[in-house]
Amino acid sequence: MKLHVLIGDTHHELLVERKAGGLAVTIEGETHQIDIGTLKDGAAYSLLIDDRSVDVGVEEKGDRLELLVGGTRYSTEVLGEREWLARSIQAEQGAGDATVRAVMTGIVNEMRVAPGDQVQPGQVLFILEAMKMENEVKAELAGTVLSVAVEAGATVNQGDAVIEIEPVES
Amino acid sequence: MKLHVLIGDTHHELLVERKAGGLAVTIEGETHQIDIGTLKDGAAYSLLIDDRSVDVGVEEKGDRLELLVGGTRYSTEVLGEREWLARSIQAEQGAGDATVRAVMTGIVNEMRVAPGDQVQPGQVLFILEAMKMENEVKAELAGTVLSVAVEAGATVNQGDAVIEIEPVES
Amino acid sequence: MTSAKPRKIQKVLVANRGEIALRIMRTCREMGLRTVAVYSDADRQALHVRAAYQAVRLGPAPSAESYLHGDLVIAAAKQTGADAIHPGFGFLSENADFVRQVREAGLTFIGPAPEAMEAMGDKIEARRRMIAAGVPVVPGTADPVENPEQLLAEAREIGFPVMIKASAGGGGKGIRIVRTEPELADAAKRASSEAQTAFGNGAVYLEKYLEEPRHIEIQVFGDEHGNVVHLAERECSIQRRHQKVIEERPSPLLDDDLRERMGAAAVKAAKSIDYTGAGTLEFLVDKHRDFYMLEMNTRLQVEHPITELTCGLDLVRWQVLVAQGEPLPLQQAEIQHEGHAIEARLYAEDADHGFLPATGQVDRLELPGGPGVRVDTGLFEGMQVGLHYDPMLAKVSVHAADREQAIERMRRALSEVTITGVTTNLPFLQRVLNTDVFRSGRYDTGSVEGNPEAFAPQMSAAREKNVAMIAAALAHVLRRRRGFPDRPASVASSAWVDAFRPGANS
Amino acid sequence: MTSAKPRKIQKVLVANRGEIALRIMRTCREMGLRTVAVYSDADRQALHVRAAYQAVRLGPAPSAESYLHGDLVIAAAKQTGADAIHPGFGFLSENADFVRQVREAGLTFIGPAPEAMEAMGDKIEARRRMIAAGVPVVPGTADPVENPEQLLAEAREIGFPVMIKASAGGGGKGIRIVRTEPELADAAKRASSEAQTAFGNGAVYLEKYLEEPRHIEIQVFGDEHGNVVHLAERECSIQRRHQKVIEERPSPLLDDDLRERMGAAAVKAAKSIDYTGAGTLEFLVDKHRDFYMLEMNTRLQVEHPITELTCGLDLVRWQVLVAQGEPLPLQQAEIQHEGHAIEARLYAEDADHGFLPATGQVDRLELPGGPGVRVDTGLFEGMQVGLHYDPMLAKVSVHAADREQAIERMRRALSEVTITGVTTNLPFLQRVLNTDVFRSGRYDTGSVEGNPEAFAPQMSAAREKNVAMIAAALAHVLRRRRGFPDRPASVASSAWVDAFRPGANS
Repeated sequence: MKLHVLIGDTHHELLVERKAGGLAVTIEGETHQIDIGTLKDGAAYSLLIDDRSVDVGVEEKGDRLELLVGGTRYSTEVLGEREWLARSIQAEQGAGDATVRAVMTGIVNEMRVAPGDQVQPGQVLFILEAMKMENEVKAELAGTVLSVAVEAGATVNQGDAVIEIEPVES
Repeated sequence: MKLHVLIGDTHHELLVERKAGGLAVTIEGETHQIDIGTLKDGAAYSLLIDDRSVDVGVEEKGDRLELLVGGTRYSTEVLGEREWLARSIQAEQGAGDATVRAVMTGIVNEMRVAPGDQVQPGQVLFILEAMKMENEVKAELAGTVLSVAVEAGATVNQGDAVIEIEPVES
Repeated sequence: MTSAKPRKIQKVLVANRGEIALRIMRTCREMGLRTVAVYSDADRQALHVRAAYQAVRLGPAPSAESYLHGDLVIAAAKQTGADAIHPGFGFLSENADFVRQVREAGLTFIGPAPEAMEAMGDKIEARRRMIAAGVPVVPGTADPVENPEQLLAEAREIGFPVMIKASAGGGGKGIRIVRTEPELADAAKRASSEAQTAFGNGAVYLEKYLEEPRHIEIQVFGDEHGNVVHLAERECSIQRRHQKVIEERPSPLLDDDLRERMGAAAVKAAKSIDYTGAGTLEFLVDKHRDFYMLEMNTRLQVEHPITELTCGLDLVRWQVLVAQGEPLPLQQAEIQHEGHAIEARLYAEDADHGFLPATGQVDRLELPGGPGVRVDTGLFEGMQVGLHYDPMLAKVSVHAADREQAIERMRRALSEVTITGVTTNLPFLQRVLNTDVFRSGRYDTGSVEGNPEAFAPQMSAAREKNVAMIAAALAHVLRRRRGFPDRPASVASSAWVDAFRPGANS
Repeated sequence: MTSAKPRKIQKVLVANRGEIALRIMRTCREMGLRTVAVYSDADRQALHVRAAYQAVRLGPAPSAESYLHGDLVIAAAKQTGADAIHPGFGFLSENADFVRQVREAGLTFIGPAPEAMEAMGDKIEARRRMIAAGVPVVPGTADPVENPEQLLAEAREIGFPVMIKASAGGGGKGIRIVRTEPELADAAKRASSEAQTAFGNGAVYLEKYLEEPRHIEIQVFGDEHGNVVHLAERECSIQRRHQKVIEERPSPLLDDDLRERMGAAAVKAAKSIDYTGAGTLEFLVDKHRDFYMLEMNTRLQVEHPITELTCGLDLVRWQVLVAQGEPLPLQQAEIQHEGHAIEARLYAEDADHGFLPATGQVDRLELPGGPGVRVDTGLFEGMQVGLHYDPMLAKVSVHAADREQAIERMRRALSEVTITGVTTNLPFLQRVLNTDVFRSGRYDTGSVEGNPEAFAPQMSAAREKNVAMIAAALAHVLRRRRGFPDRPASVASSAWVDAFRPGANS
């Protein structure tokens, strides 16, 4: 089967086939023999790629798979052929409004903006606290605050949408 | 609820009750407050008995529970009131024929008896091999071999019945 | 100094959690002492509860309602018949009022006297005392700075860059570096607010920010008989957000002469306050190899294992002996160090995204072993890593014949760690050990933040990226497959082959 | 002795499995060498496969079709471009023919020359050589005993009790103690049959059975430049079924004089055969403190960690250096030992029922950590412990300032082990450490089997029995509860309380 793998935002294509009683993966014209050993389903696998031994840790985060490979953490997403096509079409139609998300799970200590406010890049929008560390969450673009999802004192999970900004056309 | 606990062959009675939002176990008139923490369901628990901290490892072996508590391994069986009654009645009706079981998982290297043989206590019945160690399995009582379940070369699992002996009345 | 009668300790309540509570109980147990754990509702399954002889619940997960609640801790000691309390580090460990309450309750506090703690606990007070004792300190304000005008005036006098620091506390909280005048006011407000939250005291002061400084500390030990010795240095300059990440001993910077002079200064500082028990003098050493005392931590230090590895001593055992009124087991000349030790701190944080703390449940856990590796951790499979406590999950320490072998041993040890379910800084630790700046030994406290590209993930290795792609593709298919109960996951490789039969899940 | 040119090794194939394969790879990796694992179908998920740079399947689970198959091992080395083979212990490690094949294939064998291996591999041949070199040996037959008549005649001459031992092999296999004439013939038959199965050679010989003997061995190291040093002794007298269970260093029996004399004898023995690499001379020391050489193991020894802990050296690193043709890194006078080390071997066996081997899947696993503890193991959660290989699962080693502290540290470390799913000798190990006979240091190789009651489970402690009863009752109810999908297991204590509501599951 053909699979599309996004590492971060970079797109790669893979072909996965059964071959000689095992699995073969082809990347950019090069084919590798693969053997998989399960250490804990959904969490840890031992791979032999050709004869090279690699441990892979897996964390399922929504649609994405976070992979730990040889000291590097990769945020990946895997799509089938049809899913990839649908995604490509969506991308062409342009991005929606800018969403500011909670970068970690924590408590919103202080909310510095309200709907209607004009914000500039680098401006502190709210303060997020976890494990006694305060972190300033800043605007990445200029625009108008459309909505604010939580009040100061609320607990948010990593990835939650907190503020919607309508960008100013530059 | 009332439970009957066999440790080895020794019988004990316990009363388990909900009390003050927790569990209470009464043994021989003494009541203990219990708090259970699960480390891995069916395999490992952390108990606080009154305020004493004890780790318990659990292995389920057929009807028996093997428990690892503070450096000692206990083979236990737990019965409800009705099961205990049924067991008591059975015991009074006397034991059946003597069954010689495989003391470990292994290969029967050599079978030294056949149905009809007379055996004496201490006589070697068969040789069981595992991990390159040979172990002699001996008769515990005098009698006549009724049946032999496996041939030399066969693999047996721990607890499998291998030989049935009809005891000689002493 | 008093010459108290020996008080034999029988049962120790450890007023802490996680790896340090376990660490302390390990020694107590080896000394034949019974141990009492205290725990919050978040920690019922924790290793420190399981390792203890007895365990007492303190309260809900937030520290203020459990581990910081001194009254509950003392009540737990009374209830279980403990005759001593070991505070570990953090929480109540540097709270002089708590020490007084412990003593009033007739219990032994395993740590320094409250007077010594107070003398060093307030950093401004500590500066005054150290200047008086002739120990060099970093130029800065002698008192808390109270208003913006004073702040600006003092900062101008010291000269930018300056540091704003919380008078109470430690652990990198309430610290801000300010390089230009316009940033000053807002930075002071944030530092003060953070200090208020963390320590209940918003007072801040100013200090000269040294360029290319190394953070090197000296371990000291005092007893009630007036003896004070030092156990040499620990190099702690590899930091992120002012938090130590990797420590080593000996420091690549120090020679015997500088070590001797810093050790003597540390002993002088400790003697000036009649210090008893384990303490650490933190110094900054600048590029001219001049050293300035920063502060004294009046407790056991997170990174104490590297000292234990090179000198072969058990510092917690020494703490207990001193608390019993016994003299230090060794004289200065009898303390010898062998080889090189490194500690790496595994944090629940995303090093690739601003070192933000991470939470989650530990799904798969494997820890390193073999020669020269020591692991101190409260981690176990199934553990919930939450928001309430410090994000440090484990300390991996190694000991080897020399620095190069120690670095290779640490790389090997870290390669054996598997942890999924919680994002950790493991990849970051591995990268640090591979950088030229670390391997050369020529680094300072600004190296990590000053060379972001050197410490950033290297995505370029084509082979490793291929591995990630292959793993992603396989994990994706296996994950989909789990949705079908008639196709159970299996450890056999052949089962996976079936998952990729033509048309399956495509 | 030859004075070969240094051969720099780049990639090492480790022809073994389990903890020792992992142990060797750890050092290789720290030395910057790439590693190749070989594995049978039973070991695809094993830690040694995962730790290696490359891995090659040998064949099915039985050793004869995988780890003992020298041709496959050499082919795997060729295929992966390995230039050296480390055999570990067991399997091919003392097979001189294999060593010759390795050398003929142009590869370096990390171990002694085949001639030295042959000189010591056959115990009868080894006896002859040692007598010639002036090293004391145990009285016994010089040749294999071929028929029952000769057996009886020789046994009468030596005097009962006698031991029947296999000419090949080791590890307690093919050994029988015979105290009276009538037992002799059957015991010889069984020993011969066991030797045939284990080593492919049924030859046996007779030896005087010493009373109250201690099994004490000396670690030696030789290089290609004629240097031989010893790394002092290991005390291995705590045995069951002639298998070592707990080892310690220094031996409680030895003083400096006896250690020096035994060390000198060991060096003399090794020099007499131009020995290179790591080797161990096993001695029996009787109650008169006279020592007799038993045999030489021409390989790394299971219990080498306790030597590493007290002398601070990495013996595998030394093996690699010697195999490269380099001289030994240290002279005899430079080798110093510090403190006391103990190793405990965790076996998959039921110590309460005749030490029978056990099998199963590891369900929950927790290993000890903290100061002074070293763990060498191939264990992981989910691992299948099968019938095919040695039942040793893990080695827990400790290092402390003195013997008493080391014993307490080992007790502490073992208390931290959790393993369910496979029966182990953990309770037995814990009992040994508590016995007077072990704690006194006055034990011999017969102590365990001679004092069954001292080493048997103590069921009498009422409190512990109560705990077992309570745990059994709870585990029973929780297990039944698992049958009901609408009542899922939960980690919360409150959920268990519900399980015991009136009428539930009763």
